[in-house]
Amino acid sequence: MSVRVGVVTFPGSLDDRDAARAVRIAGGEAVALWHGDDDLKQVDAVILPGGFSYGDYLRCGAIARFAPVMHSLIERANTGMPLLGICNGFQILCESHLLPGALTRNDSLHFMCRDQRLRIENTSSAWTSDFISGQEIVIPLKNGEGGYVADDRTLDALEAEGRVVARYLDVNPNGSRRDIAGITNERGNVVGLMPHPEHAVESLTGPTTDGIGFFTSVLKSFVSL
Amino acid sequence: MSIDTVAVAEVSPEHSQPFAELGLKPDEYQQIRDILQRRPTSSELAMYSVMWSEHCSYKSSKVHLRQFGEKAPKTDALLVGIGENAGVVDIGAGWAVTFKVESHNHPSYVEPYQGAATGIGGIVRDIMSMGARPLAVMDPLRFGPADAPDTGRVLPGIVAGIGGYGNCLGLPNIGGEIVFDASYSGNPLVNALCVGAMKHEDIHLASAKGVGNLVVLYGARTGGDGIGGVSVLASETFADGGPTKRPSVQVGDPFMEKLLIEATLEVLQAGLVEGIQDLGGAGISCATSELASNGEGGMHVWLDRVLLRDETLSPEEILMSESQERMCAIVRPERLAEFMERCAKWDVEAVVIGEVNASGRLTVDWHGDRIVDVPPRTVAHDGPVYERPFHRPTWMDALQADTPDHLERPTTGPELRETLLVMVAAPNLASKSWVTSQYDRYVQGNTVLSQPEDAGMIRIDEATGLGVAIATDCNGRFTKLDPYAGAQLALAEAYRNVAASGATPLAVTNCLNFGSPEDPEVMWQFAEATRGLADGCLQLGTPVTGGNVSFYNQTGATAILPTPVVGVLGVIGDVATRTSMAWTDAGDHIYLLGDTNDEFGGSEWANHVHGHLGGLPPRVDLDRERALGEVLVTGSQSGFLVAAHDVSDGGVAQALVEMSLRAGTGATVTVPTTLDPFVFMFAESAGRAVVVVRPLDTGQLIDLCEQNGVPLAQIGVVLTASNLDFADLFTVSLDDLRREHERTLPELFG
Amino acid sequence: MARVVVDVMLKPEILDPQGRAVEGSLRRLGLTGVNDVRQGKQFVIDLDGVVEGARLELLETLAAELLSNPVIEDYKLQVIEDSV
Amino acid sequence: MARVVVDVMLKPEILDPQGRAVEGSLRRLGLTGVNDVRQGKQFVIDLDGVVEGARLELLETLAAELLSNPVIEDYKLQVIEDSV
Ligand SMILES: Nc1ncnc2c1ncn2[C@@H]1O[C@H](COP(=O)(O)OP(=O)(O)O)[C@@H](O)[C@H]1O
Ligand SMILES: [Mg+2]
Repeated sequence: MSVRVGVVTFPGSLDDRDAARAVRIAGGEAVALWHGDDDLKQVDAVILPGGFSYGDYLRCGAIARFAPVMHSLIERANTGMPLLGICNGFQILCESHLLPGALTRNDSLHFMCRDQRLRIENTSSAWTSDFISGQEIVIPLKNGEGGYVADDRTLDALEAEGRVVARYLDVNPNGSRRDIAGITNERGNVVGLMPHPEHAVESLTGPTTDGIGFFTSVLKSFVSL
Repeated sequence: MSIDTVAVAEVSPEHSQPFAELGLKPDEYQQIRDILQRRPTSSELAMYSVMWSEHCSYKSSKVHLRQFGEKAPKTDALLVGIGENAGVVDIGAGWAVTFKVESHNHPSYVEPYQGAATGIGGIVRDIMSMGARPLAVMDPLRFGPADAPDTGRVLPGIVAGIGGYGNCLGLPNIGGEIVFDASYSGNPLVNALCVGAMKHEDIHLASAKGVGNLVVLYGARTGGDGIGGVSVLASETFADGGPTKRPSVQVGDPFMEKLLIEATLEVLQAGLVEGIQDLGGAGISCATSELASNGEGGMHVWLDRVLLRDETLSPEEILMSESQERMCAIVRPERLAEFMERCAKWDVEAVVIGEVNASGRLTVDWHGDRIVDVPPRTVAHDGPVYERPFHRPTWMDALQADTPDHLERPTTGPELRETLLVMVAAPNLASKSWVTSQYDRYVQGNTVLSQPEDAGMIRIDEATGLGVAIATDCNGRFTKLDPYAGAQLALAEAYRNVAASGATPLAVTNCLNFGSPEDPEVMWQFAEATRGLADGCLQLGTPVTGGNVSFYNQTGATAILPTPVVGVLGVIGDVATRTSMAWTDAGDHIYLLGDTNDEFGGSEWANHVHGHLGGLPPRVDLDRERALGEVLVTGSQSGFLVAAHDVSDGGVAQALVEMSLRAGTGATVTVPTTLDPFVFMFAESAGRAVVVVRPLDTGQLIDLCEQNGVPLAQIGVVLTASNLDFADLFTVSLDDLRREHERTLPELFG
Repeated sequence: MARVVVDVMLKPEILDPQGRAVEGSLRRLGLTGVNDVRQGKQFVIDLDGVVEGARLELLETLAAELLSNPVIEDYKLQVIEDSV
Repeated sequence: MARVVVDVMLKPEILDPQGRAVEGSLRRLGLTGVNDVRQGKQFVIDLDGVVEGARLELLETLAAELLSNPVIEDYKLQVIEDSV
């Protein structure tokens, strides 16, 4: 039986169909979840996709945090269900306090779309186990508010506990503290990532196919159980 | 507050009306009185004035635009032609594609961010109104001099607006243009293109059919946006003081538009919609009169049911409001509940504002009073038509006689190297990635090619790989030197760009940006360009499916360069076969297809190095373009073209620089013995492309070119090294080229 | 030492999608009786010396033309001398 | 009728690229003695009735958790009763 990965659609979600496609390409079953419905349809893992939920009008992810689906998600995440937030999804995870810190306006003050080199630094999270530690990958990055900030104590703790999942290489595109591109919670099941692995799963449409590892990681974690 | 009703109008024929303030000529006002057999009410006057404006009625351009239909090449591919919100083209396998380009020039000058943002919003709704899912956008832009202070104000705002709106909608930006020229100072051009796709059975039209069907207005609430002019009327109906202040600028809400897209696609998919129309210029006036005029009967509207953002709006203002993010649907009564449910699911407000009837009239009531009673065709379609006088400008002879032949040319290797470095940094040739990196090109996961490739390409059908490619082009300097040839050169370039990507050119859209039609010399440019484009489309077998005209682009008495932006759409059976402009393997052979002549009239070299514009543009030969296209497409499908790039602005040198920077590896280049090195590098002769093949495949390329009568010459070999070697002349490193090519825009706009 | 606070707000007749979004969430989270929400910007500028004469005039101009977009926004400038 | 104004500002220790960009332009346009510029948000909420008791408490919570992000921002809430 294939692993069921839910992809939540909020009003204003944009990369939801892309995330579902990535799940399928990786060999999983993508299940559409609706923001207004707290039923998680027996999924094994969930992705909060990129986009501009609620127009990102107040603060990115601030309004989405209060959606009915988030109640069930927070509950399940706290009991270990794998949850990946990409871009806007990362912002929602921070706003929901599932992950520490916050994402702020890019220091360039511009929206930035580029093919970004990253180093995978944590290969024990539910979403990165299929990478080799230190592996360098290139996947698209596209955001206007992707600067990761947290106080120094939090940053130190993240680094000490190996919870920085990926770091920017070459250029820091948005002013993220300590070049952080993605982080995980203590348990390793919740991951937030600013760049977009779901746009690097087919050689035809992505700069590489390096992004597929995030999706195969979570699928394999169930097979190996 | 008194309301001007039909009953009042009937008994007060002498009441004087501010038609001139609303832009109507005395004879046009008289024409309205003749149609109605009485004076119009102020609401009717509002409707006619806006629907008969140049922008909505095409009254100055209509007689010329007819050629696009009359000269249209016969093709079965055209499912919906000119006249609808957007044309629809059959691309096979049951799929249809709709695309269109529109201008939002003036609003973008006044308020760059919002003007450009709402330009994207408007064209996206046009595409939706055909029943299609919008798939991608493009943005052909024109600005004043790159270093002018006003360009520094306007450009960043426009780019941020296009990105801000398009990114938030989830539409990848797959291409566009950025051109600087002094003629656009104070009058930038913001053209926006959208492409969408649907299955054949999902094509919808803007027509109100079926007596008893309901007219539903949904989306954003109606506010006082964009009704500056009509406030004249509103103030008439207020006892004193006039209405409260009306915004002069429309503000876009891309989030609402995103919801509108999803809600619209759902109601269309569920079969809940009989006819559909977007609300753009002229708002409810336009939507209701066009729907009714295209339908078979009449329509009645209860205007007081319209949901308002501002309760002080008068009926005239509601009729004319250009509030964004609204759509109008014709729905059968028994499907209304379901329609409303789907809208509610997406938090989109909807309200029934009218009903289709058999009266043959468009009637509008305001709290029980009849304020409009008109034959809808007279508003929407039978507006005035002008045969504006035009004549060839007296200055054309002198302009064409002032050829670039006397301009000083570089001759030695070091001089040519220096010129190359200057040219790749020219604002018109420099890397545009400062702009394009502000646009999301990945969203939807179907973008196969985007900037800096020749054409944008998207996959439509994941199962088969069916896709389309689009390019837009126009060299306004060429069009100034010869509008007929210039329009054909624009067409040829877009056609060539699409072919270079491996797609077969199929159809054309256009946005004709010109100065004032009341100036006979501008009108001549327009007439010539239109004729050139129509003739060209016939010759290339690519019909015009739609487009847009933007007049009055001028500052004072000086018109912009005539700028007929041409968009060509091509189809590709499997996007996996597309050709990129990046070469890959060292040792591969580089060929130049087509003939190079000493042609510098209107060239970027004459413009950038000498500030010169004169002479004749490059000769255009559309049969040769077609033959070149055949080679590019067949070579791509046969799989032996490793890379291809069209040659246009900046000539062969620019093309080679772009290819090597894209690939990250250099080449050694040999100037054909028949050519002067300078002419070889910088001439802008049409009908050319640079292609790359593996050494083993050169025979195939030569055969294919022979079959099609396309001349070719080997001009180089791909290297592993990172420099571009012009044999016996000079060598330049890719690092130097990249630095010069990429620094211009960031230095100007930060 | 002085502090200048400039509040910038969309003109009342201009659509404020952000304000509307906030209004919606305030309602959903149980706030009753909300009539209108508008979202604006606030600039807090800390300056040496006193703010008067030509300097104040310059600040007014900057508030009107740089900090706010006169086409769609209004601004309000307040000087708090001896702040900090 | 009451008006509630909520000012939201990045915490002083958080880098404020917008404020910095504004500071740069103010300087370039001739303003002297600028020490610091910060850019924040302002929400103006018009409400029916009076704002007190549980309603005020709810507003405080919303300001602290919805209108601002406590991780990076501070807020200030002001009630102006009888504002019109
Ligand atoms: N305003 C824009 N928006 C999106 N893409 C753009 C824009 N301007 C230029 N581009 C892209 O940059 C690339 C180079 O532009 P240009 O040199 O004008 O191409 P071409 O020579 O083919 O006309 C093309 O892929 C073009 O689509
Ligand atoms: Mg090109």
